Amino acid sequence: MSETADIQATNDEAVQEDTPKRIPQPDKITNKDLMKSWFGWWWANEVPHTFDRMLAPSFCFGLIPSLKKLYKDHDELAKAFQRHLLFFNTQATWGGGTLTGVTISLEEARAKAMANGEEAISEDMINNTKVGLMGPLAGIGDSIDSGTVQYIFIAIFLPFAQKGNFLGALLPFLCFSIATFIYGYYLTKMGYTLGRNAAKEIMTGGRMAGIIDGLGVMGLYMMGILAGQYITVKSYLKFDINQKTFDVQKILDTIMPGMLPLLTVVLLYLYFQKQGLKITRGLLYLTGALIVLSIFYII
Amino acid sequence: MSETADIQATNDEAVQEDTPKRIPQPDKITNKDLMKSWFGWWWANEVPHTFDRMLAPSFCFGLIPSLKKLYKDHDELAKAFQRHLLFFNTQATWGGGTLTGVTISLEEARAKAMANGEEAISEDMINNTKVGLMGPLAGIGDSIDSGTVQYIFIAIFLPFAQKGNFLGALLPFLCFSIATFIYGYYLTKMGYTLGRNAAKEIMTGGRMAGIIDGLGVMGLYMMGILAGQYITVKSYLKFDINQKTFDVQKILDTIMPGMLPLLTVVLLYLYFQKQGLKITRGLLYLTGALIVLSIFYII
Amino acid sequence: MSETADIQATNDEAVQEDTPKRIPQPDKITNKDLMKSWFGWWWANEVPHTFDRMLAPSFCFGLIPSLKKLYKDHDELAKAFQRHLLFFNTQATWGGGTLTGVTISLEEARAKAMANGEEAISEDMINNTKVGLMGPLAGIGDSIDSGTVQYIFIAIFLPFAQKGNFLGALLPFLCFSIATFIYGYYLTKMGYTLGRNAAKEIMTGGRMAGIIDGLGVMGLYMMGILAGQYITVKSYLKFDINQKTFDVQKILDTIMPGMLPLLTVVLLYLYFQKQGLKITRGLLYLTGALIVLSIFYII
Amino acid sequence: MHVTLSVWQALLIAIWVALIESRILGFATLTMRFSPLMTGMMVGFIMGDIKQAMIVTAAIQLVYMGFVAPGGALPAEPSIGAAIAVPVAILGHMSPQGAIAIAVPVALLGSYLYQFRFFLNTFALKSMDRFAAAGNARGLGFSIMVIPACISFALFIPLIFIALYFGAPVISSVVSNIGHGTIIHVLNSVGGGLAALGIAIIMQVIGKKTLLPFFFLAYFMSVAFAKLDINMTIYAVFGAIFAIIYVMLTQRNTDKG
Amino acid sequence: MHVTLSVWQALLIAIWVALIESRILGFATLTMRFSPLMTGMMVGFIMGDIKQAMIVTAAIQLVYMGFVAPGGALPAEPSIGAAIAVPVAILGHMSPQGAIAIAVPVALLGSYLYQFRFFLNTFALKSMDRFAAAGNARGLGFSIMVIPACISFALFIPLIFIALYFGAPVISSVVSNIGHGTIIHVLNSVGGGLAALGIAIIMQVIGKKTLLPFFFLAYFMSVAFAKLDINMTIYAVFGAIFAIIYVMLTQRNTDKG
Amino acid sequence: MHVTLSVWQALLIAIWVALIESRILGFATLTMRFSPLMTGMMVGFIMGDIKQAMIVTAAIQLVYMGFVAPGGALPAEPSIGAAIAVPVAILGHMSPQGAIAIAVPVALLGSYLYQFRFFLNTFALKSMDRFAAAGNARGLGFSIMVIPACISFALFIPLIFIALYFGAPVISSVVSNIGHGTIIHVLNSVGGGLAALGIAIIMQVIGKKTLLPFFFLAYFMSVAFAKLDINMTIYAVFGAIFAIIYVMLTQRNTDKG
Ligand SMILES: OC[C@H]1O[C@H](O)[C@@H](O)[C@@H](O)[C@@H]1O
Ligand SMILES: OC[C@H]1O[C@H](O)[C@@H](O)[C@@H](O)[C@@H]1O
Ligand SMILES: OC[C@H]1O[C@H](O)[C@@H](O)[C@@H](O)[C@@H]1O
Repeated sequence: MSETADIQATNDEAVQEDTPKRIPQPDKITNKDLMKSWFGWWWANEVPHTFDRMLAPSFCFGLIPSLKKLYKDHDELAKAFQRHLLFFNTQATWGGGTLTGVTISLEEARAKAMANGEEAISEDMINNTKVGLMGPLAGIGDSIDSGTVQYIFIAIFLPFAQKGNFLGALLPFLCFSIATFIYGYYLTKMGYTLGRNAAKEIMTGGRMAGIIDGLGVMGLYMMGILAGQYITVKSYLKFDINQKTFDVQKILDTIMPGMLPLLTVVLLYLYFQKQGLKITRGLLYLTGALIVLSIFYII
Repeated sequence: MSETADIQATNDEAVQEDTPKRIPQPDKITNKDLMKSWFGWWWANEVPHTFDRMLAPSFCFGLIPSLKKLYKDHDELAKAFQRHLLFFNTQATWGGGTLTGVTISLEEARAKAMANGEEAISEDMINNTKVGLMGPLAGIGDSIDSGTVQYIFIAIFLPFAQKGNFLGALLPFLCFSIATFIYGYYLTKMGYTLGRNAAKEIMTGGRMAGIIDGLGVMGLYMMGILAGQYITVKSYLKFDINQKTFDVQKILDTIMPGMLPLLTVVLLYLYFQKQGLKITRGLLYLTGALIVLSIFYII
Repeated sequence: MSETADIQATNDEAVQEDTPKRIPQPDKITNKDLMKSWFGWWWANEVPHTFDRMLAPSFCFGLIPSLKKLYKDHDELAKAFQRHLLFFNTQATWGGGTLTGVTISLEEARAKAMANGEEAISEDMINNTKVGLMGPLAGIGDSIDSGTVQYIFIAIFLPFAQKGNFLGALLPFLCFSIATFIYGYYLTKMGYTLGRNAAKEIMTGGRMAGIIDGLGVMGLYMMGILAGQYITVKSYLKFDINQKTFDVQKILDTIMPGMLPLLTVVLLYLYFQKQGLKITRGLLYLTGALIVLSIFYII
Repeated sequence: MHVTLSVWQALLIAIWVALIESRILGFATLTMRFSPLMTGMMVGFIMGDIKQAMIVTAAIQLVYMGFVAPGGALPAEPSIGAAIAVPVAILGHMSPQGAIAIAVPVALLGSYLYQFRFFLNTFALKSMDRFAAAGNARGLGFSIMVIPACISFALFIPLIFIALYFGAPVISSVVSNIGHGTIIHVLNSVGGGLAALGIAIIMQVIGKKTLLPFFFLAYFMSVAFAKLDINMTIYAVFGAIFAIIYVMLTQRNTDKG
Repeated sequence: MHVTLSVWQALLIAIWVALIESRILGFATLTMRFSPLMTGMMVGFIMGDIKQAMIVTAAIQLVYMGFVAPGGALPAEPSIGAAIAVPVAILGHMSPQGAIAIAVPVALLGSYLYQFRFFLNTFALKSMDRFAAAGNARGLGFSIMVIPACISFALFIPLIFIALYFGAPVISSVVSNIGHGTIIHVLNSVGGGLAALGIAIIMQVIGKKTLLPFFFLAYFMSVAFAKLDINMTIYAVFGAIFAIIYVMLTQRNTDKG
Repeated sequence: MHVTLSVWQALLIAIWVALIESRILGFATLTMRFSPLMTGMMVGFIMGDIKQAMIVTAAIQLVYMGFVAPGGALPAEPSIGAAIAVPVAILGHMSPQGAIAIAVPVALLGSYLYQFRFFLNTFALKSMDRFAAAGNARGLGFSIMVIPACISFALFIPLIFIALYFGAPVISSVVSNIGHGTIIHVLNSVGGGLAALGIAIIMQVIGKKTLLPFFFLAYFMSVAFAKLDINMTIYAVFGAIFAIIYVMLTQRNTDKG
């Protein structure tokens, strides 16, 4: 998890000392608050997308109403806003829904403990939980929502569109939007419940590691499947020696099918591994390389 | 294993105290006794099949000759009969053969210890071993005997039948009956030997857990394969919107092939999980649901 | 690892006591020495192939220049020669390259320690490391070099040959020879570095076991793949009953595809397991059995 | 189509079916019950046309290739199907396809009959318990074997006899009327779904919830690789390998723990 | 080919695209952006020929079946493609195939536009940080939603408007000239490779190097089983099963340890 | 068919074969031995018809695509097959198919010759042991390289020379006589089964019985997925992944233990 720690360190401009001070008692978090936060995140979702913070602002946007109820102390509220503006990226429902719920419950535990003068969950713990889960849940959520649910609805209603009926466009849109909104909300509530139960455990270590590991396995597994199915890099290089045409892609397929897409993703991964998660640069180098190679029909 | 414990509790009308009393020395168990017990189980096998005890009476029937040699004490013999009339179900050779052997060796150890006034294997231990192994071995045995061996013989000789030759019926029958009888007997003997060696281990815990786990993995795995290949539930629902036909089964296949059969078995499993292993009711509800759904061509 | 120990015991005619004596300081091993040893092994490789020592003499041949630099003491040099003439078999680059490197570094550690009067890596430890790694690396190397790299080059240039151009023969030969020579050398250097770092660990146990296990998994896995793809034993037995032809191979395929090749390799494995690794006899029995069975068209 | 059997023929076939369905001939009855072959052969003997009987039965067999009854539920009783369909086909000079059209619905009905036997057998339990408590081995054996056997005979012989002696023409006309109608569809659907019962029972009996992932693994392997037609033995080998590796990986811990 | 749109038509379409590409309608915009359908429908409404618009859009949709944007990188913007191609096709009475030939390169260009939005959004970050540090919830919300939305509108509305009002004829001629030339090839290759970006980002974000074998396992399963066309849900189930078994096997240790 | 080679031609080819089969040119001889190509090329040079030689050899190569010799057993010696078949084919103006018919049985016989070399090499072991015990590096090197090389030369040169100079016509007539008879069948069967030897040896040498499940896993994966034609590299990747996960899962314990 060292790289995520890096990200944090990079973005975290004002390092806060964590001696919990006494603050006013927080208000109770109700289902309505959860709905407000879920809707906030759902709405802002990819509006303020940038390469350096990704979706953190949207996540923070969703939390605003809940944080205001939890931190009556102005300083603590500001600190809470700030910590949720750090780098964050995940998928909207499985990732964002769940983590909205989890984060609110952890913040609630923190606020309560501070109000009672007890030992509170530290900012770091909240961050680590969020950051540890966001990746795996993104992997899972992208495969399910964008990769499966969306196209199932499209596939079902496509014949309408092919006959010129506008329902072929409207129905998949409505089904997808409504279904994801609803289960996203349930995931938020589930996250909140999970978080409440886990708050104690998280403080002591415990099973959380197992859950993060498991989700990590599944997240990486789904990334592997997506990589295998959606990255398409192949060589168009052909050359003639002695009237015989050499098709480089065929040769590569003899050696190992799927080599170039894998190479692409592994090289990028290693680049980020070495240089830190500098996405913009990664994007530029990748685009540059792809352009150069494809101009010469190497790929 | 809580559900099997339930079964036991339900059936176990007379709870016996387990302070082992002194009884006469048992006779030695010979190969002939094993053959008698194996044959008894083989013969009675599914004759007294009921939903609440399943094959327990047949298992008990097979044990009768051996138990009579082990428990010269009339009370102990009666108790032994009673404990082997409790719920029991397994496949005939891999399950029943093996467990006949194992059970006899455990009963022998119990009888000997009681005769010598030593600490004896308790009724519970005998039961738990039997009950822990019967399921996995059923899964394995059904796949091998009924699902594979039987149809291999039938497939081999079917061309005879197709030409009108009665050997096409007689030979697969003879081959299957003789082969299973013979290896069933060897499994009985193997079970007896295993049980002798395991008796001590079983009393102390030990590796038995690993064996049961391993057989459980394999048993459940084979159940998964059988479920995938033999449960056939599909939807015949079709509806027209705007002159376009929607084929529900096709849509389900887009979402996840094999969904309905899995759903069926998982729902039943959960029903038994919640309500206890009430097979008759499960059967009735399932049949009822299937009839209603199929009358309306939903399935 | 008992069987490899057997091999050792069989070949090890002069059992040496291992109390390390004081010997002169060894010369430093340079890259040039590694190249010499790699080349020696590469060159001698299968020249002195026999059934009882396999490629041990070639391995020893490669080590000669390095050992001479390490053991200025005549007795120790002789002992080193002798211990590397024991049974040894592995693939040339992945196995032999790597192990040449590893062995030199272990011998160096031994020689140094003896010169300084410290506790030295024992002959046994050197042997166990070599023997523990040679099998898995052979499995991996054969699949990669002989089974993949070689045929990739051949496949690429075959069209030349088909047009009557001699480059179709020369190019695959050159590519294969040069590529393997180069990466074999790098594997030697890598083995040497690994060995240096591992020398201490090997003496104390440590992670080495994990590496050997992992390579063992992969080696056996590749053997399974090779067995499935290259052993071809099938039954040609057909008999007619009642004008109906029984094709034994088809029946076997109903029972379990791939049965005969597996049987062949498992029987041989068990033979070696019971009788020790008597390769010549295994070869003779196998050939004999295959001849007899095939004369009668049973296979 | 004029279709009749003599009293003796009908009775003999009915007894044969009762022998099988009562399971009184031991585990050997498994394959007699799962497969129509032996029943078809007996019908051929009884009716004096073995050749035709076998040809028809072989066609029926193909429908039931691969049926299993894990945990007790067989979705159809092929032997009952054959007991009715083969005589009708022989007497009516029907094609094997026609025989199948009769055998399938009859076999489905037969499977409910077989399940009904389980209920009736319950009556024998009381006396078993009584004899066991009394330590009476002879009585126990009697109540385990004789009572259920008698129940089955009382159930199957009259029904099959009536179906054959009076019913054969009726059956063939009924069957051709319901054709591919709703009743057949319902029977088929119920048959196809009932296989789930036995599987759920065995899963329950195995009882280790933590091992359920292996059930799902297998289920989806069999779905995903359906096109490859992978042999059941090979799946069993995979199951065994997974079991061994699983135990290897968990036992180490326990050993060390 | 005489192709023109009225000012209002062009403007309405441009606003629609800006609504989607700014994502200001929430997560519901995901499917509007990944799929050309909704945009095609709107164009149909605006141009008064829903039927033809839908038929053309359905053909374009087939090209983009199964696109995903893990970690942010969608290799093409189908909705932008449709926004240009559908009007051109309707006005020019083009075949669906012709419309695809226009939509594909436009969608590729559109994806660079979308990425460009990420850069521009960076300008909003400063004020977010300021409002957050001040604990000003209202200001924070404003800077998160309003500023980026305005940026997107300023970016997309003029560009799409110009492209439609002035560019439609140009576009269709340009597109038919570059035909299957190098530019298209380059755009396609970049699109196909860019999918790697998002995946590498998520792998990085998951961050557990020890779990990478599962990435490779999945990758090579999807390559090796490509011919079997295994459904994504089934792969997800496999992933879940492997995760559960993995945790089971490692947790035991921890529990015992 | 009049088929003769000059003494020099026969001798040169015989020497070439001895160079390869003695392995005296190092590991580079592996591909010379497993593939007929280099030998075919040399024969072409020697006989002055490179083009025809290459065409014939390419056809022979196809028969031996993918041969491996784990643990020492190669089921045929393609280079020996080519050394005999290519000259015969050139002189007799035979079709490539005819050449294959000669090459296959000869290569099978050749593989016994190669195994015979292993026996003969045993004679060199005594002197190796002696020199090693004496710490005599030069003598040791001599006995490892020179003696076995001489043995191989003495074995292969005369035999191949005779076969080519006197035998070519005989061989082609013998081969056409035994045709597809029993001898060929036996040779083929032995060749196909011998591959098991090397594999069993390596399994034995790896020696970890607890890891055998991975052998069976691989074996049945390759059988079950045969129809998918999965590339060997991909299998190797699977093997590596399983190895890593296995070690991960067992090492944790050890670390904790
Ligand atoms: O599944 C175990 C066992 O269950 C029931 O008793 C019957 O269906 C048997 O045929 C089967 O073998
Ligand atoms: O991958 C997680 C997440 O990454 C980015 O934020 C966007 O591409 C989202 O659509 C995606 O869900
Ligand atoms: O299998 C390891 C090794 O065994 C023998 O020595 C030969 O067959 C080699 O070609 C092979 O690489």
